Amino acid sequence: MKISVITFPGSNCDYDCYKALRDVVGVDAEFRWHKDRELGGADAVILPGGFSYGDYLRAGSIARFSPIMEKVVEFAADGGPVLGICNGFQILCEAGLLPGALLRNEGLTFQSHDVHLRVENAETLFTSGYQKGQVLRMPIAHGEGNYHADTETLSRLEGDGRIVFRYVNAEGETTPWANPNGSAHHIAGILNEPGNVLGMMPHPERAVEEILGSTDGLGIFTSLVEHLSATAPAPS
Amino acid sequence: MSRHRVEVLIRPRPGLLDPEGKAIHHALASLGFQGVEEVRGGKSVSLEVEAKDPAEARERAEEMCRKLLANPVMEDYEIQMAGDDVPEGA
Amino acid sequence: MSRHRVEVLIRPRPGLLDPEGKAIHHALASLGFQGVEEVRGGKSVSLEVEAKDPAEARERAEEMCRKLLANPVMEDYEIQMAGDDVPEGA
Amino acid sequence: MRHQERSGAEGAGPATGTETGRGEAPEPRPGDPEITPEVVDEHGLSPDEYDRVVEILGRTPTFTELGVFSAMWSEHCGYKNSKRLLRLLPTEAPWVIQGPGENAGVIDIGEGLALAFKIESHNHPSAVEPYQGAATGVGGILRDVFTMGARPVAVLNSLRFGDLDSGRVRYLFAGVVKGIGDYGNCVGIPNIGGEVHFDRGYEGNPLVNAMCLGLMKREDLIRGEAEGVGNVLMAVGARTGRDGIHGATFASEELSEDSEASRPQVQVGDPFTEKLLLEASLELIRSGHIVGIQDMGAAGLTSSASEMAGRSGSGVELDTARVPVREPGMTPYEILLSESQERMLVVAKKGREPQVREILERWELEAKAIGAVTDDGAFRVLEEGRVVADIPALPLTEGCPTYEREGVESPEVIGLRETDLTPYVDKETDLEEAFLELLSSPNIGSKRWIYEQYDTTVRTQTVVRPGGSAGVIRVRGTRKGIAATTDCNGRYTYLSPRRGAMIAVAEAARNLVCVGALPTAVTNNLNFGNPLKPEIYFQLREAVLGMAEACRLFETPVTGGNVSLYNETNGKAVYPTPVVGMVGVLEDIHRVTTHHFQEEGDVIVLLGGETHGALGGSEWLYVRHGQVAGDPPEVDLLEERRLQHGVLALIERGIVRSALDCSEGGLACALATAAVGEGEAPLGVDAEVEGKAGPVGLLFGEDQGRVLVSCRPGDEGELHRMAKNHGIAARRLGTVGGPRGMFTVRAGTAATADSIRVPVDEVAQVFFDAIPHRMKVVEASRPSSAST
Ligand SMILES: Nc1ncnc2c1ncn2[C@@H]1O[C@H](COP(=O)(O)OP(=O)(O)O)[C@@H](O)[C@H]1O
Ligand SMILES: [Mg+2]
Repeated sequence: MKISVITFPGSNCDYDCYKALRDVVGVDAEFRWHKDRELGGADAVILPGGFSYGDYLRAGSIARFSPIMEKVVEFAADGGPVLGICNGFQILCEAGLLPGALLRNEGLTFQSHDVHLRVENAETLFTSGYQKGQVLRMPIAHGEGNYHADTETLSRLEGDGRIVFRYVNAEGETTPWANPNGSAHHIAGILNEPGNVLGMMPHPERAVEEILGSTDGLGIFTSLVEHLSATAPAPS
Repeated sequence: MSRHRVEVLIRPRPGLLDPEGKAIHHALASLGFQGVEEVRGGKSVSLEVEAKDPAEARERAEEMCRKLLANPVMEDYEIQMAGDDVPEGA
Repeated sequence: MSRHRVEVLIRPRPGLLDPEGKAIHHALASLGFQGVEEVRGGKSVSLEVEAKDPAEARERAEEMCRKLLANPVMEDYEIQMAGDDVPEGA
Repeated sequence: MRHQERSGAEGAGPATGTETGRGEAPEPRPGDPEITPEVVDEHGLSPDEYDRVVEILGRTPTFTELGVFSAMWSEHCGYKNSKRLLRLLPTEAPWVIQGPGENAGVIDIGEGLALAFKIESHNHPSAVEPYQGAATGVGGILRDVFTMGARPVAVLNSLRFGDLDSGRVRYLFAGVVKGIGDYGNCVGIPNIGGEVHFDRGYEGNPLVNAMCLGLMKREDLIRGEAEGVGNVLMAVGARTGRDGIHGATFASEELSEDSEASRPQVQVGDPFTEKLLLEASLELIRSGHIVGIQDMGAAGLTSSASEMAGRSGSGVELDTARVPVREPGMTPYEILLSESQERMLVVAKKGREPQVREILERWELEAKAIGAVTDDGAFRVLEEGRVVADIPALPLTEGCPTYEREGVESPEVIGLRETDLTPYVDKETDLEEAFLELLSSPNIGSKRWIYEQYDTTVRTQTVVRPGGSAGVIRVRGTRKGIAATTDCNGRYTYLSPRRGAMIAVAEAARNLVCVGALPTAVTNNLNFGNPLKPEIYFQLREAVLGMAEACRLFETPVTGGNVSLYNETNGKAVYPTPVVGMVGVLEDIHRVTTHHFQEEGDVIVLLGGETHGALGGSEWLYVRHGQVAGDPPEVDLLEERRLQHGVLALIERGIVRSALDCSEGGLACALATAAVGEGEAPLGVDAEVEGKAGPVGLLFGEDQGRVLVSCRPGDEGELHRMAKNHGIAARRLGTVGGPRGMFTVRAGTAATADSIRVPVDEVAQVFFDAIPHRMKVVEASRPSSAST
């Protein structure tokens, strides 16, 4: 089993994802350069956080045209699991793999601090290790994380259970103060229709060791790995 | 072929929250500018486009907007070329 | 008194580094748009200004630019009003 | 940019003669202005300095050469007025691998690893354009660190502004914070701390100092040297534009007939390019294809090329026509002095240019050969093959005349220091009101508004984020941690520069031990006014003496730093502000301690010196009476050292559950800070402060040498016993209360008259709202006095 972490020019959480996968989860991971045209037989793909192309124009707008993205789109179409974190989420939206867009934070300032998330759907391949309603704590660090989509899209997301994480307070309530960026419906992470592409603004890879203050992000990676082990073809 | 200067204005779609516009509005008011309304913040990109005539340059710029410069989920764009009239209610 | 729509374009001063323009230029080129030059990224602000006539509205907008909207050490601005001709080499 | 010359070359005997390799004096370049006394003056060179230039060259300089000398002999590069003083600082210790003189200092942290670190100012650019000024400041300090071969792992920043009730100050403050944040966030370097002070003493002149820490394997250390005849000079990274040419030394319209518009002085940062440059540079250094690398920082190509030549004793020759430029028509003068950002000068091994280019291309960057290393000791510049400058490198880089000036203390300051504070103390009638006002001062209240704009967790190594005593990161692959802090109280240094500087060092060290780190080394940033004024030179000399004494005593050698003089507006200087950036090592990261109280029922203890009620230069005096006066707190360095060792020992033993340096705002504010923590679960406090001072002094006095700790009730005996063994006093103040409890502090005896009693939720609210409530007005009022 192998997970590819894509490095775009300006990615800066690629290494953190890689270390979380290899050192903490204990799964094989490798970097893929944005100019690569192959995913190298990866079983899952992570688009990490950072500032691809400096976030110039719009976050993710230039990275989505990177050569490797063609492969990522194909991979996703074939049902391969793709996880986009922060800038990775923005790229997924720009690439049309997820609906909607991420606008500038409502308060106009970069937001870097821990947030609480409520697991809204624990039946996805990324969240099977959590309980529905469980409250997680992990950092955010972004300037453009204000999720926006038209009303119709939002109600479809709601209806299909594709809102995977919502910003809440420590008690699990969606109070206005708990929403750090103005996201519609307190959205922190969403799933595509088939359920194999997840985009989220918070950083689970920064919450995988006690010494970092939280291990609540670990579940996303272990859920994914469990899913991959369960679906892996028997070794021939 | 000749070069044509194109100015692309990119604005948040109407109805979309525009915190930047709000902040500018607020700052103008606190500087004493009264009677200012409908403040919207946006982006602009200016470029020179090689094309056989202005019409073709505009068409190419349109395509750039559709492909890259604007995100239709959140933005509208307007293309201006030298000699255009600035429209009334863009 | 009536309301006048004003569009303000704010651009980095010529000669200043414009990393956004550079990134857009680069992206356009790699999308296959050839023959595009002088790509500059900028801001735009649109507003409606109360004034007795267009001339006064423009004057007020000028003042807003000087005081708030543009930073003179870094940026140039251009004011557009309905009916203006877009200038040749702004 | 550096503190020390390499090897006593300063005042390098008689200037070397004219005979350099080519032996041909450069012809004046057509179009260049003639060298007149006015032109010399505009370049900031005194008649004597100019004579020295002529002596070194054996002829009149060309315009290009004059520009080169003027930049290299500016205060910024040449350290004219500070060099002799800086020599007083201790710079050596067994763990120092690289002291002053390089892009950054480097210390050994064991297990084959080394830590590079440095602080640098961007005060003037930030006053003109806060966002870009601060952003490019961060860019520069990152480059200083990664050009040593180290990967930047953390940044800090030390900021000073006027009072926040001015719109212009809010504009500067907001812009600076955003600039620092946007740049560091984009490159992906976590911020782990810093400091900010607001005081009218910085009204016209904000100070923006940025510090960076980088980690490397010892063997990856590389220095900025141009060695090996025939090796190739390559310009790497961004193209050269006309940015910052004015910034080098002077503002002159004679430079060319271009309009102002075509000669922008503001440097614009591109953190995206920086990130690519960082990765490419580290790869280059490890590749073995290069022998030297240096940032083109202040004075750009001129200083990087000539310093690399100067350090190695060889020479360099380069052709400006080969330098990739952003705009057509740039003159050699402009190319040499441009301060465009995100550029490096690399010395590639002969024949390895293609490999170098290949590495850079992978990171989508340019690398262009622009010259070569020679053996004739000259810094020679050509323009399309024609010599435009030919200067002996060593006298250029090290021969800058240095001065020792007269220093006299200002009578005004003496008067302020000797002010009797009793009348002010007597006027204080409402301690609770005073307490809440202090907490809501942006100098005391939470700095969260700032560091929430900084990515603090990227790189997944941050163990203590900003908000505590010092920032801490873990060192992957070891049990170790690194802690860092910046400190300086400008009011203290204003009232008593020597003592103030000692306090800055002592406080930095205290902050480090509070997280469990052993203070190890120092970088510093000397922010002062015009040194030609005797009262300013006095401050500078005294501050350096104080810093030297304290650093020597704490065994924290100074490995580098930065000097920023002429921080004045309309003849008024900023407070003398010798910022101390200190790093420390934690042997066991799992022993790390934070500043906030942990649990109800824990015992609160004050370690260290007695509370005499030192109110000179205190925040209380400023907030309640608008005064900066009195004698700053006394500092006993030996006691400090004993205290620090004691605190470290207690932390290593795992007895202490929280530790916080007790400084601005006194004990009352320290108790409040420890009680509210990060605001998620504020705990009540029930404490009593005793001592000889009156209630104001007991609660708000800023006596040095005190650390506020807490421990489990069962550990109290052991704590007292260990403290005694270490020869430090330990006084029980009280106990930690419950969540949402009452914050009660009594001054003196149990008499309730002199007490503060506020629900801790209210304490938290006031504390965290200190900056936000002042920044609510969205300010962007344009600076009318942009040029300072
Ligand atoms: N400009 C800043 N950037 C980042 N962190 C800051 C800044 N200013 C203050 N802080 C953080 O806020 C906390 C309190 O700062 P300060 O009051 O100076 O503490 P101390 O008195 O212990 O030095 C520290 O953790 C510090 O790192
Ligand atoms: Mg401090």
